[in-house]
Amino acid sequence: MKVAIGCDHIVTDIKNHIKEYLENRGFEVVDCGTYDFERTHYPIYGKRVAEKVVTKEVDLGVVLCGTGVGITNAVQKVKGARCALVGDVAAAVYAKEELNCNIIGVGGRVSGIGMIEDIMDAYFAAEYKPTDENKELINKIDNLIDRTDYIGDDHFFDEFLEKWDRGEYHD
Amino acid sequence: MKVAIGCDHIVTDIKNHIKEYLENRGFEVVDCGTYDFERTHYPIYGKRVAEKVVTKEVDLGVVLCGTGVGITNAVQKVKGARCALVGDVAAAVYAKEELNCNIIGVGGRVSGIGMIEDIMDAYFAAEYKPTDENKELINKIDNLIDRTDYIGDDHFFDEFLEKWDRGEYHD
Amino acid sequence: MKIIIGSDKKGLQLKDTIVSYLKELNFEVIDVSEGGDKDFYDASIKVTQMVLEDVKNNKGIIIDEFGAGPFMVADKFKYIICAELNDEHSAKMTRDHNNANVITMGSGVIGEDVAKRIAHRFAVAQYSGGRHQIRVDMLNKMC
Amino acid sequence: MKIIIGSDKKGLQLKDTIVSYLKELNFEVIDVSEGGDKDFYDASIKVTQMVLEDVKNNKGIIIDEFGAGPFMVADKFKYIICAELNDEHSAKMTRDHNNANVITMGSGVIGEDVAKRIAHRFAVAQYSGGRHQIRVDMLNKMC
Repeated sequence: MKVAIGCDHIVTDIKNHIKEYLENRGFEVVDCGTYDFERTHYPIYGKRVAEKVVTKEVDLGVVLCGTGVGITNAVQKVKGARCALVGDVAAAVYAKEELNCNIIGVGGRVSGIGMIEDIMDAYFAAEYKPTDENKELINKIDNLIDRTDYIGDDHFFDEFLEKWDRGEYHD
Repeated sequence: MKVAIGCDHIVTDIKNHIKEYLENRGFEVVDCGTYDFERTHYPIYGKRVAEKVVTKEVDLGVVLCGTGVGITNAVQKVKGARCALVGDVAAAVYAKEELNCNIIGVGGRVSGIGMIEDIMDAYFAAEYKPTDENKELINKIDNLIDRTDYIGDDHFFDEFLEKWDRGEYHD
Repeated sequence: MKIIIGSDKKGLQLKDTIVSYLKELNFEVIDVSEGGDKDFYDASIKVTQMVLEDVKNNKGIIIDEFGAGPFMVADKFKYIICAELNDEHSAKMTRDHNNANVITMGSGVIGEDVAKRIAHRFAVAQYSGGRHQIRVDMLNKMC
Repeated sequence: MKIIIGSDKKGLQLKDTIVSYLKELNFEVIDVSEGGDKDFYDASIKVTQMVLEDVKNNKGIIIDEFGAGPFMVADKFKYIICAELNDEHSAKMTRDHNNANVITMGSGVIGEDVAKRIAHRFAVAQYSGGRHQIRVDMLNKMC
């Protein structure tokens, strides 16, 4: 099992913990960053993880930020990504079994580390159970996005990063 | 506002974070331990926090362990303690408003730090709303325990700690 | 500001509770799934499209059993920022920081009291903009 | 092993769901609150007393709107170790580590799917004893 993982700077320590937890299960983990606590932007890492999943470079993905909301949004905007943001085992299992969820999201400031470990166990143990009904739903979801041109484009966000560097985004 | 706080060795770092969070709100926090990550036993710290609350040495208490279950049990076994173990704001507010909950418990490996901060905000902001009905319930709960002889007895658990030191508890 | 709300049959009871609750609080609520839609896909499309009619002002809530399906659908639309919510903390943060305009909840996951608090926090929360806008700009350039 | 289950009126619907679910899984379930008790206090006393009749084997589940009231009641009894549960992780840990013999859940806090998973994990979990016994001995000496 090859898993891509990504986070923002709020929860890098928790990402590192999950990485180690999954490696101890024998998974190969591709760490898409961020790697430290310096302020950065969750779409960069969500996009990277989703792209590795939809191009089949890895099997599945794990993403987290403070609430999980920001990074799972970046994930979902990639064609073929089917992400669930969960705080419990029940939704994680449902998303995998019924919707073949390929990227699981958690909130590092919402769920504790024991809960997150349980979610990981349940998500990776669950298997997609195809039915005509859920295949049609998955197909409809995947077809909601046409564009694929930004997949693999590492400079897609450059215009905003330049604007950031010029100090044009401020509180 | 004077608050007693206690934890076991699994979540000492999270306890320290909550202590600082409450101090930043202007509360005086009495740290009942544990103070490090050396293996210890949650009943010691739950009992200490509950005793400070029921003897009015402090106004309210906060306790945590991995799930919160162990330490809240020690708290509840003290006459006059009314503890709730919560993972959401709704139950924290209810417990304070309706049952005048005097010690709030959280699971440090269950809830993330942002969630815990929100629970603290809600719990300390909520006020008990007395009614004839809930006064009677509270009275019935408080009268379920008669014994008060172990309140303030710091050697109450010595027999078990000696047994532990003799190696009689082992996996 | 209008709050558009929809559900499938499994989310119907919780959706009706949230509709009544938000109306009591004097929000303008539009229920697009009276009786409950056939599946989460149909409910999600209806809510999302109505939110997109005035995306800066409208907010959407979609309820099914787990919240995951509606999240997968709604979030595929450009300018929709959707949050699959299980807790009150995220409900506050998600409009403030993420500028989320749609949330999803699962009736099988959270209880009515928690769901009401989530809906209320989402309904009143304001986007704080500032440094957060770079991330919103990034999301809005995608798909 | 018997599972004794009770609720007040607000927990009735979830309690009935859990009773049916555990029976389907072939657990021996005793419902002490058919139709729902007047308040959480009465339901909690009934469950707790029946668990105490065979405290090493019986397990109890008490449901009301928030889980907090039943927890305050049940846990005041010597030899009762009660867990107020909101999540599946704690449900597994609490029998394993804490030897909990009663759990409480709030129908307003958690949804049906999460509640079923909690009930199932609690029903099958075994106490692991060992180093954990010192803490259980300490709790059992109190009150």
